[in-house]
Amino acid sequence: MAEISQGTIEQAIQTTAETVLRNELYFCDLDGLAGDGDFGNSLATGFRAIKNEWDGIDKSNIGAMLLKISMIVSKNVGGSSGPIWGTGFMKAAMLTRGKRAVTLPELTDMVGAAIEGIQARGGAQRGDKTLLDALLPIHETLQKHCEAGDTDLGAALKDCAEAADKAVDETRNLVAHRGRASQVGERSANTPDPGIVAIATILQDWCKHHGVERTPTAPEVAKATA
Amino acid sequence: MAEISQGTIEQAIQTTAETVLRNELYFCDLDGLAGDGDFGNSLATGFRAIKNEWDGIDKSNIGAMLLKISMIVSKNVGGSSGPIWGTGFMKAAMLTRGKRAVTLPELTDMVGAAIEGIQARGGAQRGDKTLLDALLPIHETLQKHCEAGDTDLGAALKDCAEAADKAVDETRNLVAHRGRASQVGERSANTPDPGIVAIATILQDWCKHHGVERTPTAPEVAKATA
Amino acid sequence: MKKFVNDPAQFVPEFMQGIADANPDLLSFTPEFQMITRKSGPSNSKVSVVQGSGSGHEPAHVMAVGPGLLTGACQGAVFAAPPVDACYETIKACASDAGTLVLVNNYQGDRMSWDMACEMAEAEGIKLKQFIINDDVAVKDSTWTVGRRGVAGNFFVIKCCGAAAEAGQDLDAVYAIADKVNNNVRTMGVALTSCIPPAKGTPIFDIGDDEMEVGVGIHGEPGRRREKITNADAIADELFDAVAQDIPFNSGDRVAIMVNGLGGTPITELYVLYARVHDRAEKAGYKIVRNYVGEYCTSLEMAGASVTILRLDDELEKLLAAPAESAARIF
Amino acid sequence: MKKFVNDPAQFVPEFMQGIADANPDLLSFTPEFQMITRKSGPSNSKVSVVQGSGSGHEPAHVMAVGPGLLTGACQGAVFAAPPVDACYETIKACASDAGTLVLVNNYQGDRMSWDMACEMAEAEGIKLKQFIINDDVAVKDSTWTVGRRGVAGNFFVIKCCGAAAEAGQDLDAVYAIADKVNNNVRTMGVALTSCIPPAKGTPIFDIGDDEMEVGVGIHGEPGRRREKITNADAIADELFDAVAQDIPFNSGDRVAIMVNGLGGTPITELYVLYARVHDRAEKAGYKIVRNYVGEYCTSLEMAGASVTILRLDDELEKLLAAPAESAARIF
Ligand SMILES: Nc1ncnc2c1ncn2[C@@H]1O[C@H](COP(=O)(O)OP(=O)(O)O)[C@@H](O)[C@H]1O
Ligand SMILES: Nc1ncnc2c1ncn2[C@@H]1O[C@H](COP(=O)(O)OP(=O)(O)O)[C@@H](O)[C@H]1O
Ligand SMILES: [Mg+2]
Ligand SMILES: [Mg+2]
Ligand SMILES: [Mg+2]
Ligand SMILES: [Mg+2]
Repeated sequence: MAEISQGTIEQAIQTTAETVLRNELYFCDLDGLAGDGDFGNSLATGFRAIKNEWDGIDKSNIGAMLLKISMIVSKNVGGSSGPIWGTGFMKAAMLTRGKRAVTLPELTDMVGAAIEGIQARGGAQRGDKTLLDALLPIHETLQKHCEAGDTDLGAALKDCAEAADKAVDETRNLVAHRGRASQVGERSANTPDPGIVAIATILQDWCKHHGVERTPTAPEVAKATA
Repeated sequence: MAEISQGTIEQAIQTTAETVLRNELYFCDLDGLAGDGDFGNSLATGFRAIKNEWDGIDKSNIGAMLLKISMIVSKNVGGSSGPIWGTGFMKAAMLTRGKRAVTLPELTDMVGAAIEGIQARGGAQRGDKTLLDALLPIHETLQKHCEAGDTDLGAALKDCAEAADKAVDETRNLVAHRGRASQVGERSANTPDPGIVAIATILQDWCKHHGVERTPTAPEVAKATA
Repeated sequence: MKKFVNDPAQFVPEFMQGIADANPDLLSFTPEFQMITRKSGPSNSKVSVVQGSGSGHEPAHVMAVGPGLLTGACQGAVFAAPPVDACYETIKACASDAGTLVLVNNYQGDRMSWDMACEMAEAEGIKLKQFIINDDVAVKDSTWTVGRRGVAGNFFVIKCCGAAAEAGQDLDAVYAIADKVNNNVRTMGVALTSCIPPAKGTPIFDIGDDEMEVGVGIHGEPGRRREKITNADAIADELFDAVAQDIPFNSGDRVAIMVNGLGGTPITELYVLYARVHDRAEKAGYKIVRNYVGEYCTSLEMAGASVTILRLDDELEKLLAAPAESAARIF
Repeated sequence: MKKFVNDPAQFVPEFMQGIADANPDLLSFTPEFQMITRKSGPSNSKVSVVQGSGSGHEPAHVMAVGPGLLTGACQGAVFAAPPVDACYETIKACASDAGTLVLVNNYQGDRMSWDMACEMAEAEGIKLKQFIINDDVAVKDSTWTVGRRGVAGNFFVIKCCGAAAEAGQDLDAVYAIADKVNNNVRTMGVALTSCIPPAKGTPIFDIGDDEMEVGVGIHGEPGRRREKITNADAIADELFDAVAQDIPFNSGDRVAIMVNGLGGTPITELYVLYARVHDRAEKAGYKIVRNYVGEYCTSLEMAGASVTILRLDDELEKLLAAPAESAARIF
């Protein structure tokens, strides 16, 4: 598979909506451990709106579609998740204006642009215990696949899911340095970051949808995909 | 002893101050059971002031002295106790203007006038579970002694203490109908009224001071005089 | 005890000192009688309006002293009527040739203290009238209290009488206004938690985590019944119905509505209740002319609220709208 | 949960509806964006001042909309920044030819939402400037937050900017005033209890019966330390010292002092604190020109308080004294 079609991306977004809505309460619980318990609601509010408005979304090309999704997020999602996810979709949209399909290197650039946008927006660095700690290794994994000339989306997805899953456990004992969880100081240590768990769960569900066999390693991801 | 001298009354007041100050916390505790827990403080505030101002109080006659005491109470005692005790002293003062001694019938009238004043002030009746339920039997006891032509103050005191002591137990299970304790409704049942306990304790201490032997029957009075 | 206090015995004089410190141009504080009066003093051409009661209900009563409101007020210990002398001195400090209206909330201790103080003052030739406020509909024809309690409706009596006095009306007229307000105002409250008087250090009543006391008094007195907490709309409905049916209020009535916090309930929750009461009042055909959402008569840090409705006529409407000044500053 | 709520998810729109119902002549409510704007709308000859943040801090922020204060504000869910679009729509609804000053309290979510909204609005040609408020001295040079938090000092920024805008000053001038206030205002708070966000239903932090959190944030963020509750004077001293030493304030300074309640503390306790702070300020040689005792920036029903000091010059003094109107009504 040399190209990733718009249809594949549309399916990925619909799968994501299912992941997020299924885990609305669980993601709230995770955010409640060290944050303010609204992450699941916030994200679900956004993806519920995406689902409801799905048929009316402009799907003339990937960029137009992602821009509209970014706008729905901006309209409906409060807290930090609104600007973060909204910015991510917006940056990916800007690289895909007019496109009906993307290559793996182009997808890699979309993730890279989203990361840059999120970093510019919220100032978080690697190790601050935010969803960037999942997105950065995902981006590196994609880059490796591109360098190796690997064009199999399934294989790339599997490695990305692996990387995100690992990030859950690797950051578990860190103290959050950004966002609401940072405001409880030391109390955020020993709790998984809900944003990282969400990214890892979404990727695991993408794998499943693509028929890629894989068993989650972090208990939270296992629970969220069960 | 045909007459009760001003000196005897002065001593009775000083004894009362000791009774009240010694029981400041205990009377608060009793008021706390169904009232607002301020009775001991309120009364002690008044008698502390009486004690402090004692030397300067006009003692040219019983009436002048009691009037001044009534004024000290009015100045210092809040809640219901201020008007009640202030009125009692004031009414007794009005019957003793210019007098240096009183007879037992005159003392009986002083108590009667105080009762009338308190009833007019607060509208309480017998059985409303207020200190009137101690004062009314005391007044009747005094009347009996007068009718019998009995002039022994000690014997009268003993019977009055007996009557007040009995009132504690006889009213214990009533629901208060006046004052703050009435505002907790049924909750005031099964708690002794602190005003009645105070009157009974004061009389028991007067007995002791007069060398009249007697053992209190109500446990609260026993505790307060121990 | 989760409170900002030093010596609990000094709680009342200390907070009154704070009020005085914060309002040096408006108020005078006489610690001896726990009395606060207008800096400008009484005016012999205007009726004075005074009040005083136990502490713990702030901004009632000493924070309601100021032009267009009370001329002076005194406070007793928390939930205890002021000593007779404090009442007497307050009457004296506010005495005016035009006379003084003494507004008393209907509680045993308050009535007795003010009765005595008024007798003393009248004996000295001070011209006054006493008026008893009793707007609480919670406990009807009670056999165990002195009658209906005076609660948040007190604010409207103060405001209207203060404005009438300021406008130069005579003592009989100001008294008549108190009577009109009291006859047309009704209140009922609900408590979700008890409060803790500083000197006591423990709650004045026990209440389950899922319970509320419907019809509670502002000293924690029991009301109509204890029951499971329901939702805000159901609670607002119960308070509204109890108040509305009491006089009763009728379609077409012009009204002022107050949702009063008891001390520990945040303003947002009061607005949730207000939204419902407003709705109910409109559906009932009342014309809402003014509204008051906030704290007017509290019970220390008790979580809870009360709903008050006042029926207005042109006169009361004008009196409510008249300017006034008090210790509370918003900006 | 001892609260007046219906569906917790509807708590914010419901209380905003209550605010709107209670102020029909003053405010307009746009439920879609949880936005409240002045009924009179923006004026093209005057700078607009807007704000918006999580709910639960009322009267901040939507209750600070009105002449002489904010032109408009939007609110997110309890303790959550508003969605980007709500911020954007608020800017649009308040846009003025004279420009708009966007006042943002320094929190991650708020900053990101307003940053995006401002970029979007500027891209459409709306003239604006953004200003970040950060008056909380509790956590110094923190490595784990975006910097100092914006808390009760926010009130003074709103009041001064609102008055300057009303007076017709231009955008740069109003921005300069925000900067001046923020540079001269400092706050620190203390919590005695946690609050319970309605949607969560449980306290946001645990705290012992005899403990307090010194330097707490208005979302319950930890402060300098957890310790045993001391008496009111000792607590007032600690807050006063932390604030006074920060800038530092100096003898001879003219100041405004605020003792702000966090939601569950009765006004009397705030006055006990104020009496001490007033005393300390006078002893330190400050000239207290204005004071504010009450609730200005809360944390739902949290028991606690904060002390704010603002250094004044002639300009700020005049701006604070300027008339204004808000949803809060006393009488
Ligand atoms: N500055 C940031 N950059 C990137 N991600 C962040 C940042 N701050 C928070 N996050 C992510 O957002 C998640 C929390 O989102 P949410 O609960 O909506 O925000 P809030 O903290 O405002 O309640 C965290 O788990 C974290 O992964
Ligand atoms: N109307 C009344 N007449 C006579 N005595 C009363 C009356 N009301 C209360 N008391 C007495 O006063 C006592 C309580 O006094 P205190 O605690 O000072 O009053 P409060 O109820 O105002 O707190 C009661 O125990 C009762 O004996
Ligand atoms: Mg969160
Ligand atoms: Mg008592
Ligand atoms: Mg009392
Ligand atoms: Mg949040």
